[in-house]
Amino acid sequence: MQKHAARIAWAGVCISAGVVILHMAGSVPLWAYAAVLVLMFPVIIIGICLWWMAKGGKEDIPFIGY
Amino acid sequence: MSNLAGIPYYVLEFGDELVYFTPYTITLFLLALTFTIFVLVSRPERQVDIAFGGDAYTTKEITISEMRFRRFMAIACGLASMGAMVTGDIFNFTLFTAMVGITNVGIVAAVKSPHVQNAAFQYGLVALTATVPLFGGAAVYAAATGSLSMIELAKGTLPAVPFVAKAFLVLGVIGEGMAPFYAAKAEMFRAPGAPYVIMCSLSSLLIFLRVIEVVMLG
Amino acid sequence: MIAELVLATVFGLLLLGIHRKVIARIQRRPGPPVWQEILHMLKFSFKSTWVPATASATLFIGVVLVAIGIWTAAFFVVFTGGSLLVVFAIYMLHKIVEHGFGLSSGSPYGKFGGVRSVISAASEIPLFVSVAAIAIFTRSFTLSDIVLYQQVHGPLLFIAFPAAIAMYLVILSKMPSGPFSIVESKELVSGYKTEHFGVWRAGLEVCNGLKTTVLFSTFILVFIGQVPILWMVVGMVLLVISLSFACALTPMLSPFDSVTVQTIVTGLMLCYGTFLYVGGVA
Amino acid sequence: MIIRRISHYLCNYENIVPLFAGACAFIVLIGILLLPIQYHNDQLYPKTIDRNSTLDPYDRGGPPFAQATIRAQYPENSPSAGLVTSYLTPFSQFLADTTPHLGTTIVAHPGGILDEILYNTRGLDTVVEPTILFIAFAIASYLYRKGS
Repeated sequence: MQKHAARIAWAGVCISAGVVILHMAGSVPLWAYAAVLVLMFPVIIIGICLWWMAKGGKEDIPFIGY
Repeated sequence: MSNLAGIPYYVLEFGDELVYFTPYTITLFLLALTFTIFVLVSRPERQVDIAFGGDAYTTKEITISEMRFRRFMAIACGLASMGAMVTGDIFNFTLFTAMVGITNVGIVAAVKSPHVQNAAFQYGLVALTATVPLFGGAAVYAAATGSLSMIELAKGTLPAVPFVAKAFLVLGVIGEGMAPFYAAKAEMFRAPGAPYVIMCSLSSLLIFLRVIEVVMLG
Repeated sequence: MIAELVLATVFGLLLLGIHRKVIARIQRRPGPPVWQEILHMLKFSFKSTWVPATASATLFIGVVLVAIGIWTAAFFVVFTGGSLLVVFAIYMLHKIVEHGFGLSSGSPYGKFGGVRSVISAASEIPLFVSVAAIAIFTRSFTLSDIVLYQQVHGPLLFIAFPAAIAMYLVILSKMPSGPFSIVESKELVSGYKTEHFGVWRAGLEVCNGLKTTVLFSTFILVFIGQVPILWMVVGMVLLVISLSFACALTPMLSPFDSVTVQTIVTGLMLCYGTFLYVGGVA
Repeated sequence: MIIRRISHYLCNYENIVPLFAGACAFIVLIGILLLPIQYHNDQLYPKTIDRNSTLDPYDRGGPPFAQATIRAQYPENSPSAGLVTSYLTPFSQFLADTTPHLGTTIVAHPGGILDEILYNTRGLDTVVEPTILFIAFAIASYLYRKGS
C-alpha cells in the first residue's frame, strides 16, 4: 500500500516537474500547465501523506457517539 | 459586457444549437463529469443509524435493484446537468433543466423512508410547477428577441431581453433545482446512498450557476 | 508555480491559526500557537489511515482529491487574473465537497453535517448579487479588468460598499466558529469532517489553507486592488483579525435562523443591485 | 423575534409549495406591470398559417420533396434545411387531399409529417424531449413495480 502510494506520488511529482520545465521552455501553454497541476497537486499531496503515514489498523465502523 | 465569462473556446454545432465552452462552463462541466464518474464507479455507503438512548446501532443496506435504479437516475441527472452546462441555446437549456428536476425526484423516489418520500413529493410538486415559468421565460426570450442562441444574444445586436423573461427563467431554475428553498432538499438528503443524493445537490447548484451566466447575456 | 501553491497553502493555514489565536485572546484564553494549524496538517498526515467499513470508498477518497483540486484551480484563476465568476462558482461548489465528506462515510454525525451544509446553501447567494453589483461598475468579470478599473477610479470598497459587506459576510460564513458556521458546530462532533481522519483529514486541511488564501486574496483584489505582496499579506492578516472579532463576539445562530439571516442579506443586496441597475450609476 | 418566526416557517418542507406559488404570483404580477413587451417581428422560425390547407396546423408550406425556404440561425450548419418540407405516404396524401381531417392526426399518422425545423435544425431538442419523457416513465414504472 505505502510502496504503491510512493510510486503514485513520484509519478505525480515527475509529471508536474516535466510540465514546469516544458512551460519554462515555452512549449506548453499556461492553461495546459495549470490543468496538469490542478490534476496532479491533490494526487501528490495524498500520495505523499499515504506514503509516510503510520502502519494502518483494521477498518471498523464509523464513530457513532461516546 | 459581451465578453462575459470568457470567449467561447470551442464551438460544437448541432444545427441551430451550438454547444460552446468558456472557462466558466468548462469548470462546471468538468465538475459534473467528475461526480458522474464517481456515481458510475462507487458503491453506496451503508448508513449507520443509532438507537438513541442505547448503544445499539444498525446499518441500512441498499438492495441491488434499488441501487441500480438510483444509479441510473443519478447518471441521467449528471448527463442532464452536463448538457445544461455546455448548451448554447435557451430552449435547450430549459429542457435540460427540466430533466434535472425530474431525475432529482427519481433519485430519491426509490428510497423506502416515508419521510424522504414526503419531501420528494413536495419537491416534485414544485419542480412540476416550475416548468411553467421556465418554458414561459424561454418563450418570452424568443418572442422579444427573435432568437434563442446565447451567442447571438451575447453579441448585443438583438433587442434587449425583457426583465420578465430573465425573472421567469431564474424562477424556473430555482423551482427545478430548489436553490434557496432547501428545506425539502435537506430532508431528501437524509436518504442513504451518498453518491446518488450528492448528484441532486450538485445538479441544482450547477444549473443555478449556469442560469446566472445566461441571464447576464443580452 | 508549485512553490506559490505550497506557500499559499501554508500561509492560509497560518491565517487560520491566527484566527484561532485571536479568538482565544478575545475570550481570555491562552489559545494555541499561531502555527497550530500547520502542525495539525502535518500531524494528521502521518497518522494511520483507513477507510471506514461502511463508507462508499470511491467517493470517500475521491472527494478529498476534488476538494484540493478545485481550490488549486481557483488559485490559478486568481493568480492569472481570470474570471471572478469562476472563482465564485468554485466557492459554491465547495458545498458539494462538504456534502461528499459528510455523506460518504455513513456516520450519522457526518450525515447531519452534510444535511446542514445543504440547508445553508442559501448563504452563497448574496455573493452573486455582490458580484453582479461589481460588474455593473466595472463592466467586466475578469479580475484583471477589475484591478485596472480600481487603478483609475479608486478602491471598490468605497464605491460599492454594500457589495463589500455582503462578500465579507460570505467569507465569514466559511470561517470556523463564526455565527453562520452551522456545519461545524460542536454538537455534531466535527460535522462533515468527523469521519475523515488521518491522511484524508490532512488533505482537507490543505484544502482549507488554500481556500482561505484564495478567498482573502480575492477579497483584497476585488475591493482594494493590486497592492505589493507585502501589503497584500498585511491586508489578509488584518482581514482575518477583523473576522476573528466577528466570530468571537457573536454566538452561533441556530441552523434555520442562520439561513434566514442570510436570505435577508440576499434580499437587501438584491435591492441594492436593482437600485444600481435602475439608477444607472455606471 | 421575526427572524425566528420566518425560519420556523421555512424549515417545514410542506410550506415550500405555497412559498413557490407566492414567488410565481409575485413575478407574474411584476410581468403584468411591465407590459407591454415589444414583440420582435424578425423571428427565427416564421410560420404562415394557411387555414384553408387540409394539413392546417402542421402545414409549413411548400410542396413535398421540393425545397422550401426555412430561416435558420446558422444556415451553414444545416445544409439540407428546407429539402424535406413534409413527407406523406401516398395513402396519407390521398387522405389529406380528400378529407379535411388529416391535419388533426398527422403527427401520429404513420408516414405523417416530419417537422423540418425540429428535426433538421434543432436536433438536440428532439433528443432531450423524449429523454425527459422516458425518465418520467422509468420513475413511474419503478414506483409501480415497487408497490406490487
